[in-house]
Amino acid sequence: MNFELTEERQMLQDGLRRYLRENVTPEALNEATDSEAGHIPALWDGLTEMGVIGALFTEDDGGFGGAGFDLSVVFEEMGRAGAFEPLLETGVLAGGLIADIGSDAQKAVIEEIVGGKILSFAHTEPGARYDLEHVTTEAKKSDAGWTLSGRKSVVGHAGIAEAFVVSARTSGAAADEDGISLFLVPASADGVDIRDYAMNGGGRAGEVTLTDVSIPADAILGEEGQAYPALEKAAARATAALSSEAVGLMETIRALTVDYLQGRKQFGQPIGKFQALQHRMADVLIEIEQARSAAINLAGHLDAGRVERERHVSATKNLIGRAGRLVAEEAIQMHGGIGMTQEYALGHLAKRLTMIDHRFGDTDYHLERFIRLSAA
Amino acid sequence: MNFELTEERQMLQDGLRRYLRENVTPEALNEATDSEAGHIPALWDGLTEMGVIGALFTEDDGGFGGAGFDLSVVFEEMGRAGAFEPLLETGVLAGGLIADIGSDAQKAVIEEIVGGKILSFAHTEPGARYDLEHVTTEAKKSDAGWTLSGRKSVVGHAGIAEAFVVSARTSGAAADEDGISLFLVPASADGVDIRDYAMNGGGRAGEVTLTDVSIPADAILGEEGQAYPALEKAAARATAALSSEAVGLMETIRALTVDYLQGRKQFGQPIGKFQALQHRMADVLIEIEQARSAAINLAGHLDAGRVERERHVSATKNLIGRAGRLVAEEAIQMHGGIGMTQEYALGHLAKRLTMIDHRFGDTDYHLERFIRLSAA
Amino acid sequence: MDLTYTDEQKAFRDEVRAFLDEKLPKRLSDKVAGGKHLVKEDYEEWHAILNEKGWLGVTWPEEFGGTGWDAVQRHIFEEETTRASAPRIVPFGVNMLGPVLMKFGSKEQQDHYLPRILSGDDWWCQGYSEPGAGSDLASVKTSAERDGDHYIVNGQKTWTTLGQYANKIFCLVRTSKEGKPQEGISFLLIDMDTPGVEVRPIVLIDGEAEVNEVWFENVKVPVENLVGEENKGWTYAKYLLTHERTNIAGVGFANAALQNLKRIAGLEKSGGKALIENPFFAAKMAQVEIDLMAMATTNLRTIAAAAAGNAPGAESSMLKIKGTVIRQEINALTRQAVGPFAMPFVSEALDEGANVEPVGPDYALPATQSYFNNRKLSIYGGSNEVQRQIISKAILEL
Amino acid sequence: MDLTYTDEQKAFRDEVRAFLDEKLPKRLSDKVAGGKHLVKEDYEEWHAILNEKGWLGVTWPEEFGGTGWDAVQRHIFEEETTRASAPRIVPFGVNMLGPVLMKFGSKEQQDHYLPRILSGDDWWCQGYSEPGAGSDLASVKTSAERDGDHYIVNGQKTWTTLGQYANKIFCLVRTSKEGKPQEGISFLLIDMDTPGVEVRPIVLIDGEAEVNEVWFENVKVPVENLVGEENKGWTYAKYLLTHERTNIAGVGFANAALQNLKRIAGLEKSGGKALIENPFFAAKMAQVEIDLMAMATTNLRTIAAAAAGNAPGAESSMLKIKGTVIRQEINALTRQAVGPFAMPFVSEALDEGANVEPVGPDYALPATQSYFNNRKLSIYGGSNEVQRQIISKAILEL
Repeated sequence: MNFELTEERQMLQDGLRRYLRENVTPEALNEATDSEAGHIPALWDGLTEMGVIGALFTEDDGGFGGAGFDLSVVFEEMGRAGAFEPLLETGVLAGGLIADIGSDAQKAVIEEIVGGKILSFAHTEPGARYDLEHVTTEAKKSDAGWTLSGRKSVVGHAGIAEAFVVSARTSGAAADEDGISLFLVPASADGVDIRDYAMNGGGRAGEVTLTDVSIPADAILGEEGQAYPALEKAAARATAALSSEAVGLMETIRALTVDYLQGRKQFGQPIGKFQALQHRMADVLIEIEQARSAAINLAGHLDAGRVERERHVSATKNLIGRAGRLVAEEAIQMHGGIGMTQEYALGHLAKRLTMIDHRFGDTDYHLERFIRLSAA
Repeated sequence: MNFELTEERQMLQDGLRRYLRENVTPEALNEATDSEAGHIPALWDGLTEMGVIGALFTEDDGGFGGAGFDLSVVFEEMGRAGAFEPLLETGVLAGGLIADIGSDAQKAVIEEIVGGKILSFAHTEPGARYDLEHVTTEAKKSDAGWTLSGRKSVVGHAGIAEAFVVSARTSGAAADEDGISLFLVPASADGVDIRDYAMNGGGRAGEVTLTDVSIPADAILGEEGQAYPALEKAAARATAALSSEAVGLMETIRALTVDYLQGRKQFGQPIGKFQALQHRMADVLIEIEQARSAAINLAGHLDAGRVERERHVSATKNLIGRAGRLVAEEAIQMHGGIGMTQEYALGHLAKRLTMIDHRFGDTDYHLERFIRLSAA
Repeated sequence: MDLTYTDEQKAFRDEVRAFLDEKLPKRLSDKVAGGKHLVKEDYEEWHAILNEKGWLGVTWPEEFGGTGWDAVQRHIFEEETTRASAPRIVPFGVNMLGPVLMKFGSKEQQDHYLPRILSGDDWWCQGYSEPGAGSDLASVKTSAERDGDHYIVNGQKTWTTLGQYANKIFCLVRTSKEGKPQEGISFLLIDMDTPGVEVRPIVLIDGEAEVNEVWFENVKVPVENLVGEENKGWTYAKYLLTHERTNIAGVGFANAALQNLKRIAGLEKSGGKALIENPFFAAKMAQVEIDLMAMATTNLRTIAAAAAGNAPGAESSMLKIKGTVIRQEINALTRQAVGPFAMPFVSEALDEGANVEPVGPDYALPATQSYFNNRKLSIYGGSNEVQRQIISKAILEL
Repeated sequence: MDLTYTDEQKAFRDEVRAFLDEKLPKRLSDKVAGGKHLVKEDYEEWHAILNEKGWLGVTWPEEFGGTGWDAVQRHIFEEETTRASAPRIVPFGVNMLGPVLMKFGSKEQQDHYLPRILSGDDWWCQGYSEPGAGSDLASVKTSAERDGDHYIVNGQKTWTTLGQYANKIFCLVRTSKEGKPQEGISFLLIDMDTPGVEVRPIVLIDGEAEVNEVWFENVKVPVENLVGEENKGWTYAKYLLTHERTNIAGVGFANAALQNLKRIAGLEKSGGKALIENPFFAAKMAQVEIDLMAMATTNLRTIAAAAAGNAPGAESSMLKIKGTVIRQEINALTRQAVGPFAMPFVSEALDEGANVEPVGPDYALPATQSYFNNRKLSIYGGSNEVQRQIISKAILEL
């Protein structure tokens, strides 16, 4: 039993924290969301240079990390800074899936990813909500290879991705686990249309419409129709990453709120002297510790058997959702009006934290799933 | 729209409050639970003399009240005093059912009830939990009339009841609404066995075993197999009574807690000066107001159509359950150790309030039922 | 005890309904129901319609051109207009300044300003809060120094809702630094066209800019714009705050939001079933509906007491807290209901005629926006913490 | 980062398990698992078994006859004994007084008392709280006046758990009224057989009498029973309170209670289905289980830090609060689970050999009893309010 970071991870954490502290400001984040890029390109380059993307892949795949606790370290720091680079889409989802089930030839792209190439993951569909197996996008075999048609929603950083990992159905009905396949699709392919927009909580995403998109036969990842287990695993890793990002967000929100309670005076004294706020703050702090423990539990079980892993996915995401709501709402409430302004750093962080509950299944979704998995 | 009591009810309330304040003490309640009677006989006589039992019946049935708001007034005061006389069993359940579906001949007993005769309602069975339609006690036709066999659980004041209204199945399966009949059974009938015990929250109850109990043909109340609607209505009225009792209990708990916060000193000042407690007390007060409104809503809808009435039954019981738990737990917490002692008045009141959630369906049972009824 | 309206009240309700059927423009109710952005002209249109009927001065006595309605009638009006998705009445002139002028203003001020509030000639905004003051309203720093027959005003106000539309602002200003903070405050009416007044928008976390900062730099205000006596402004301010508390529970808004939530939960599907059939989600919806049913009765009890002439005490604060908790919970559930489409932020889609298609269902963006925007409910108008303080003071008497 | 035990720790765990398999009497584990009343002889029997193995002084260094275990070993021992439904170790002698004597007691006191704690010759109880003091422990009123080579003790202690079984009591007494309240307190060991000591039971809301009042009337205590220096008792008292905080999270108890809850929810039927399949009930159970999974890790994090030599700060208080909230929630759900049979109160059914049949299922009465009894968890050992104060002081530094 050991809760210390390894030396390598400690160095990564220290370096990343310093780098992000020096290079990310609330203004830069606001501007980035409104920019065409939807992120801070210089920051992405910096992260690439630091090897942060490489930390998300195993040595075998061309990185130097890839374990659950590597994701934790990286995403907690991203959360702490409130940053929204295409790290999850590129490094965990698209890249992670290629690393997991791609052929050796396909895995060649990981070197480019580690070097800064941006990919995204086009999976969720308009009526899917959080059901991972809900895929109606069609992939038909053609002479040239495959023809894809369908629509994908809220695809992170869609506007700047050079390629997408796209899920499509090669057999079965909309909600079947069987019959889902994954394809590597260049963003420049004919028939790929992207409607790009800003996101609550920062960054950009897009609706991706695929109209008879023709791709070669070797663009399929893994075996035809058998992608579901890999999808579930990628979602588990993404949930671990988001949970750690949430913990990072909570830490910064905590620090801002503590500062505010100490510095802000009302009725002649710092508002942190008001016992009602003190006790509520204590409860907030307890839930942040719970969130941290939940994130650790998940990171530590990513390589466990399927049921144990997924039970931790759902337990953690449920707790993160509840803690996240409490932390965001209480921080805004304790700040009062200033906490509601876009100018002040809290707003962005609180929104980003809140939006994490809308990614890969919300509090209730995972509570129900936890019950199902526990009964299994 | 009018939230004032009528002059008659105001007088009843004033008189009853004064009478109970003068005649009920925590010591007397503790002793009563341990006594054979399981209540305070002198108090019962006093209530009878004041006409409190008559207030639970309509003029047509030989009383002078009987409306929802009559129940409210009476049971709120009983709750305020923490008293546990057999008023619900006699006046609302057994008596109420006789008044509702009894023949004129059977209704003659109401005069005796108003005069102090004690009855009880033997309905719930060991595996029934809160399902009103779960009846397995059998009633078979015999030459002499009916033969009853079965077991009834947690029958309030069973040990002192002179007679029971007993539910039994004359046809159908355990969970059918159809096929349930009600019978008037003297406690002295052969084959009626009672195991009497004390109750959490005060008073006594018993397990009633019926072994081939023979009763005459005219002991059936209403039509054979058609008792369910009357059962549901009686449960609705009992829920209204219990909800008002809960409000009364909350009021006294509130008063005790306010007194304690004002009088008890710690760290050199009244603990009511601690803002954390002040704010929690404010939340408790808000929920007590909510509970009062919920009780009013139900009392005002007892004569509405079935779905509207039952929707209010479940809404009110759910809210009372939640508020009751908060009020009881917060009051004990704010009192600290003293709140956990049997000697101090709070303990009994908090337990009694807590136990109301175990009568006629708990918080969750009614939440589920509210959803079902709302969809109807 | 009687939970139903009297025949007279029912008739009044029918009258309000008939009026709304006939006069409330569908264009406006569609915008309100759809969570679209309302602009100045929308509010002005609705004010004019109400004023024509004589129903704009809802809380005003008849002598000043108001309705003269009692508390129950006002409640019915509020219930019906919310149910019909009418725009709200902009409260700053009608419900805040109006009552203060009627009680403390000079005859000249009443004659001049009150009709202009009803006619829409003036759009008032509020200059109460200052940066760093929060709920501590008495810590007014904006100064008004007497200079002949003018005051020279310097300072800054904040959280001025819809200040960008206003031509007038009523302000708390400091005219004396003697005594307690409450003692040197005056209540001043200021023309926003006066040189030295500047309005700057504050963008909130929902991306909207409906509140503003208002800056005063050597602004000359004629002394006849003082309401009541110099240094007595705190009395008038408190009176205004009491009046602001009408409809503090927001039962109508909560009901409308709950209906919207149920509609969305019926449309959204999870695991092949409508969200409304998911027991966890249904449980949360039912719980808040049950709370709302009880609060509506608490609200009616307070209204009935008010109609009978009893001044509400801690009850207002209880209603404020429970009302905001319920509305915020409904907002949170609605945000939850829309799933992944809570994330896209295409604010232009809420502008009338912008011709921008929403991403996902059209109810998604307003759901997220309302959730974030309504975090304000528990902060403004006396934060819920201040309300808890009022309640415990009233009950504990410590 | 590694969430699993080392091979060495696993081997230790297996050793504990083997010991429990062999030595824990089934009679005792059945009583604990069934929520039955444990009496003095039960605790003594279990203490003797542990002592024979050398495992009674769990927190003690080897030089005093203790185990010398580190924090992780202590945690494993606690986890395994709770899982096996062993009786708890009565903490007053072993975990409270023992460490104080080791640190502050004289050589004579150590030599005399420590072996007697392990052997069971002495049963200690605690004389900390006084009526009306609550969490304000420093407001000690019980006086000890020096009279030759004795102190004369007068006053009253309360909430003395299992005082009815004890032959010794350690007390905070006031030996001086000078200075701050903390400054005049001394730590005194008192023989309960001394004339003038009287124990009176306090019946709690669950009907049980496991706590007591202890009265002192001119009780003569030899001066050699003073621990450490006169008027320095507050230092020792605080040291004791820190040690009392071992296993503050109660993860083992919570796990056992959760297993019991799941078993009951599998047996209870509602609407023809097991309660465990009811989505509302399942949701509440799952939520508390998820909270417990996280808290168990928070607990391990704190233990690992302690094993690495870091003194826990606000973490203890956080664990105390979350631990009690979780256990109380499990207790509340268990009470809810048993339905109408939560009401009958047949306390005798919990006595061994009383031959009284329970009303309803045998798990019903213990469910209600535990719910009411465990309301104490958030009150004693420093109320949760006091813990919140400690946390906010540590973090806000105000």
